[in-house]
Amino acid sequence: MAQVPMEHGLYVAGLLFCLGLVGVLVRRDLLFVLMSIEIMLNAAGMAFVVAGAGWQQPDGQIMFIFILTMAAAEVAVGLALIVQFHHHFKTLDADAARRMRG
Amino acid sequence: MNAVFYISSLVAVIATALVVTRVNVVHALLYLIVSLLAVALIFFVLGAPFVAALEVLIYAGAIMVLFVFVIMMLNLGARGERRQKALLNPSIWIGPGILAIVLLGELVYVLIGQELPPTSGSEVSPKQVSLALFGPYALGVELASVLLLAGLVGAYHLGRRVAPPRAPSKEDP
Amino acid sequence: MFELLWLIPALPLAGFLVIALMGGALARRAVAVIGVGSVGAAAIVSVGVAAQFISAPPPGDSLTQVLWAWLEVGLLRPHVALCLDALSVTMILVVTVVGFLILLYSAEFMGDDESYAWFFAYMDLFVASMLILALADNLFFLYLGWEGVGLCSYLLIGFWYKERENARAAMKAFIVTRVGDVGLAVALLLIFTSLGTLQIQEVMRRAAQEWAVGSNTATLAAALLLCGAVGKSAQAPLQTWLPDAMAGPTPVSALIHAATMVTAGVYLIARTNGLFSLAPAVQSVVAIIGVATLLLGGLSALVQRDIKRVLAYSTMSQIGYMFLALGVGAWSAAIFHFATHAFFKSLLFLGAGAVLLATDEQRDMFKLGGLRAEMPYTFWTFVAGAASLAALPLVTGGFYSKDMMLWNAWTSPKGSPWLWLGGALGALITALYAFRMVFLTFFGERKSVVSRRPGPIMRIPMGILAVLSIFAGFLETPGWLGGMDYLSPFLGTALPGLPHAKSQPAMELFLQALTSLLCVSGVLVAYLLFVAHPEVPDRIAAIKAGGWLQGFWFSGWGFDRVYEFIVVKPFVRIALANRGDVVDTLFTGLARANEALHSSLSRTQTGKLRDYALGVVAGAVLAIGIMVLL
Amino acid sequence: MILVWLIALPLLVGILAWIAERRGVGLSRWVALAGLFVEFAIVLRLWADHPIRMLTPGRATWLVELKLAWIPQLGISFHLALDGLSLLLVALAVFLAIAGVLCSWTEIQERVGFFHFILLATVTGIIGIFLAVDLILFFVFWEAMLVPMYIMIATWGHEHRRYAALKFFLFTQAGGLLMLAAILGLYFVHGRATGTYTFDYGQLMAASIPAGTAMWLMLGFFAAFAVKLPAAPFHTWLPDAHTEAPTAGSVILAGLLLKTGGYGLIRFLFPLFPGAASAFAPIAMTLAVIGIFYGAILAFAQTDLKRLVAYSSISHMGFVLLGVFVWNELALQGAVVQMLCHGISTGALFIIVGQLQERIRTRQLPRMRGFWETAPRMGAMALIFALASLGLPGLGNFVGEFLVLFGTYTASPGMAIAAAIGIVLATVYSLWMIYRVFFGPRKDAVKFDDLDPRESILLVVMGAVILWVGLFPQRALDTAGPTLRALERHVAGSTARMAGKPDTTETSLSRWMGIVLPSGRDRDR
Repeated sequence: MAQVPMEHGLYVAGLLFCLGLVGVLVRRDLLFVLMSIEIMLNAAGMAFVVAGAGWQQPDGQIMFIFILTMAAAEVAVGLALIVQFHHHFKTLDADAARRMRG
Repeated sequence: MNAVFYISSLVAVIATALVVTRVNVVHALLYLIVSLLAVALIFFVLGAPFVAALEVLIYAGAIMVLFVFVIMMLNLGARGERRQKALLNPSIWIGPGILAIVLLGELVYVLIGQELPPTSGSEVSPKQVSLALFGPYALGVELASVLLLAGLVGAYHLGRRVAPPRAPSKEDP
Repeated sequence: MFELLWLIPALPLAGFLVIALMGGALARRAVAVIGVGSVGAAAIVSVGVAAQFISAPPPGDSLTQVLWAWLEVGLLRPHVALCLDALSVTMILVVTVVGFLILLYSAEFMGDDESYAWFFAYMDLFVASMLILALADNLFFLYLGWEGVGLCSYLLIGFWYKERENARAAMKAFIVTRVGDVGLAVALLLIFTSLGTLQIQEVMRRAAQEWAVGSNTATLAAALLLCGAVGKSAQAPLQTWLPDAMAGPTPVSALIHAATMVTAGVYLIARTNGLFSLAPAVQSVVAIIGVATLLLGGLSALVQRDIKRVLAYSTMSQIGYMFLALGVGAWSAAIFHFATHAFFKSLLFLGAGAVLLATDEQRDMFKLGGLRAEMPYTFWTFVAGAASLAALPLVTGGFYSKDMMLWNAWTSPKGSPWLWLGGALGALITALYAFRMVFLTFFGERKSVVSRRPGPIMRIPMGILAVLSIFAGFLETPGWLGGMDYLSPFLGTALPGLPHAKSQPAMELFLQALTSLLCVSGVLVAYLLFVAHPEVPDRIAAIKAGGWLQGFWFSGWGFDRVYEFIVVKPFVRIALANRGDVVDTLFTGLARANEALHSSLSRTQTGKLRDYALGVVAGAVLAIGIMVLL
Repeated sequence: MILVWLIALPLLVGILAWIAERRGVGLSRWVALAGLFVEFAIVLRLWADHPIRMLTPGRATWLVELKLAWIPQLGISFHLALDGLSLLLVALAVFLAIAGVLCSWTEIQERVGFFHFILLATVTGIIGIFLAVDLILFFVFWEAMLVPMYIMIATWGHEHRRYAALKFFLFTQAGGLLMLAAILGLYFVHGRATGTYTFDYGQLMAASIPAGTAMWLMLGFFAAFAVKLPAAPFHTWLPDAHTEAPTAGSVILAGLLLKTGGYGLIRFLFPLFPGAASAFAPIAMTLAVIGIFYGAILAFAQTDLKRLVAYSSISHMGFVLLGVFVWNELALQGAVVQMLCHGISTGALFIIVGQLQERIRTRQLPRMRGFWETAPRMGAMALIFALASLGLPGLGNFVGEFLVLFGTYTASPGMAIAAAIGIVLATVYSLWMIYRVFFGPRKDAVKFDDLDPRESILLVVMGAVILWVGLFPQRALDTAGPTLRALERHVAGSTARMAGKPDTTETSLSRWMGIVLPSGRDRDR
């Protein structure tokens, strides 16, 4: 089994989180946004797991499981919304739904 | 084994970066699966085989399949590609990029000052996890089940086709 | 008889109310009867009251009749009360008698006017106000009459309101006199605050006790009263409204702007003589203003073409004489001249009115001429008035009053030969312009058609006034000429006399001869210039300096232009520049700034998901940053 | 209970008039008119009783008083009281309300019933202000009056009514909120010091407040009253509101709303904060004189007749502000008389402008000329009220202005002289108005009827009242006198008490300006 500094694992998790964040902020396509959110959730879970591995505790993995559960529910609802959105607007561009003109 | 960790990390980061920048949604999805598998490998290397398995089964398996279904259902292909490309205009990356870098910087700054133990490499077994899960965390499990139920109901409700499909009226563009 | 005192102002007031409220329903004849009759009744009561006052003077030679308490707040308790003393008796006699004669004249003169009823209403109101002014027992009530006559003057100058110029002249008259009135108002404030009363005799008494001669307060009070008097009596520098006031109907000019209202300033100063005696500096200013105005007015009168403007400038100049007399402390002389002036000046105006009526409002004297044969009655009465104005020696009232003033200017302790010289010079000018007016109007060739001649109702007042102009002078004659003095001792009960200078009959006679000579030579020069050699004036005007002087005098010494330039224009410019109210921009600016803020904030509400997410992330980064770094 | 009836009757009549509209608009007008006459009769009855009640020994200055518990936990009570001062103003309110109903007889044709309801609701609020002596109750009426006024301007106004109504509302609301803050501040300061938490005027009057706090609280009250009055820099809502409001609205605004400001100054500001108000007096007096001049100059420059009259109000109310801050008997009496007469004379001028507008459909001066020939009765009435506004003796405004001047002169001759000069400017704009509208050759195209009997009677009665106050002001002076004297004594007493030494009310500022302030010293000699 690998013996790496805990920081390194956390760095990777942070990097992934930030990539996901950039994706959320940059993409207009709702599918990409949803995927990016998945990346961020996954990165958060990863941080828990890394920490759990570091402290030799099961709680990190348990937290990951909860996050996983939540991600599953969220994806289900989110995808259903995307389907409806596409149905309504004939596009997945999030900006198509804006009504405010700033 | 340390090399496996670092290589997997690199793969995960590159694949994720590619997910965010792809134009074609199917390509992006495939890179996402790669990324998730790489993360699963990291979990395994860090001594968490149970969640590694879950990552593969649920994330890379079930959730990604949902995405694929939706892509198929909506028949998204090359049609949106050109427009998507136009959207990936470099200037819109600046703000989010800066914010992400700042956030990362803050994370690094926090971690640098910490005295953290290295990962031991010994396994936290599925048994330990299960004992904790159904012991002190039982209430969380129940709540998660409720959440899943809510997700189920919600997804079912939202996924129903509204019949007849409303023509977009003039008020809502 | 004294208990009927209140009737004197009340009768014309009643006349005003009846005509104003029922004017539309009354026949012209009824209006005339009420309008003239009410003043006539007031005149009869006045004569009765005066007769009793002379025959059986009330104790202390004055009498107060309180009608009601006007207001009582703290120490301020002015009553609506009438006070009768020798001065006010003289005043009400002149006002009611002259007023009655002029109103009688107007009954015919205004005969064709469509607003006949309004005219009599205003005139009655004027007479009532003037009588209140004359009889008021306290300064507060006097101020009511003071403003009341100003109002009537305004209404009557603007009587023919359809001409913009008339309405403008009315406005100008009211505003300019109001400028002076501020002085009077502040004088009231000052007097009340420092003496605690406004009752005139009480004011005199307390002032004499509390204020030292020449003290600042006394000087200030007198100066402020002078301000009011200057405005009302059209003295320099507030004289500019009077020539324009000739826009009103001629009887109005005769009554208000010659006989009575404009002399209110003289009356006010005489009334408050106690205060002026305490302020010798101000009193000499009065004399100087008098001399300045009499010369200014006289010279301006010399070059006018409009017959009524000549008379207006002449009025100004004659009141200048009265101011001169007041300034040297010759109170009785001033009142004497006030009376004779009221007679001959209103007579001149009535004569001018008859001329204007005959020639269809031809006011330019150079377009009149030769009316002597056409209108002999008017001519003779006019000449009587002009002679009195010019103070032709021995036979005119004007001579005696003017002589008395000039003699006092010479002998009074406050007088000086310079003041006398100004007055004497004025006498020459007066004779010159008076007869210039006579010669231009009634001599020479006839240039206009005479359409109508005055009827009996106009003639009677003119005749009576002509007689009064000539004979009023015999109330008071110099020592060597009978030495009649009816007026001075009478007025002496109300006005302090001059300290008796030692009699200098020779000097007096010499000066009288000198002024008489000046007057007569003035008449002769006028004859030479305007009858014998009418081309000479034109030749003088053709010289550059002569022409300039003519223009300068014609415009009344350019006062109008100066005021236009330093007061009216800047005021109008400031007012117009600020029409939109700059203060408002402060508040609308506040509103604008709010709107700008609001719109810039609302611009952030783009409706784009990414932007909101960006906002959330930025906030989170900031929050974490703060927690991490601090 | 008579006081409750005084307040409730207009409101009830308003509701009745609203209902009566179903039976015809004429009935609605008559109901409102009849109700107001009943109210006026009650007020006159009270006034007739006034001297008798006044003479009863051992009474406070209140003639009638009513105190009911409202929210006793917070020290709020339903406390109404009537004295001579409020009696005069209530009488003015009812009188002008009658004028308001009469002048809208033909002008208002839309939603007539609702109009009368709104009009009477405003009057209800105003009467409430004059009667309330609990600060919270006062504030409630203060705000309650705004809403119907806002609706009136916004519904029946002229071209820019929305803008004007909003501006009016924002200004008065801002002032009102500052006042509420000050009321609460006073409540707590007084409560902490004495242990009794109360909003009752009588008890708060006795409060002794630290000077710094008192100044801030006083400024809160001043903000509300200065906006209402309006004092010079806070006046800009007024021309818009007056110009855009329907005639009755302008009459109520000019005649009554402005008076609530003056009333508040006399009743609340000075008695509650004697020291602070005296210290502030030099500034307030300066503002007053600036207002007198500023309003007059702007009035002269206007081309909209109604705006001209509106700006003249600012000038006239400057005298009220001046009179109140001089705070001696002469000036206070003058301020009260000025409020009464300004209410009537300016109200009448607004009515005349309204009648003109009804006839020729414009308020622009350049489009008017020579109307005297067309409508001499209207011209004569306009002239009378213009003369009243320029302060002609014999008319009521003169009494008010001169009493203020007499009072001011004892305190500060400079201010009095400046204000007296302001009267010349009043002459300028008043005569200018008459000149532009009524004099000159007639415009041939414009022909209209002279005043009809309803309009004539209304204006003649208003003119007669002005004349009556001008010649026999003693009745009014006696009515307000006891109250004003009592207030003056109270202020003088507490200033002396708080100061300890007689002259601390003279701040450095007042010394610098050379103004001698009213303090405990007795002016009488």
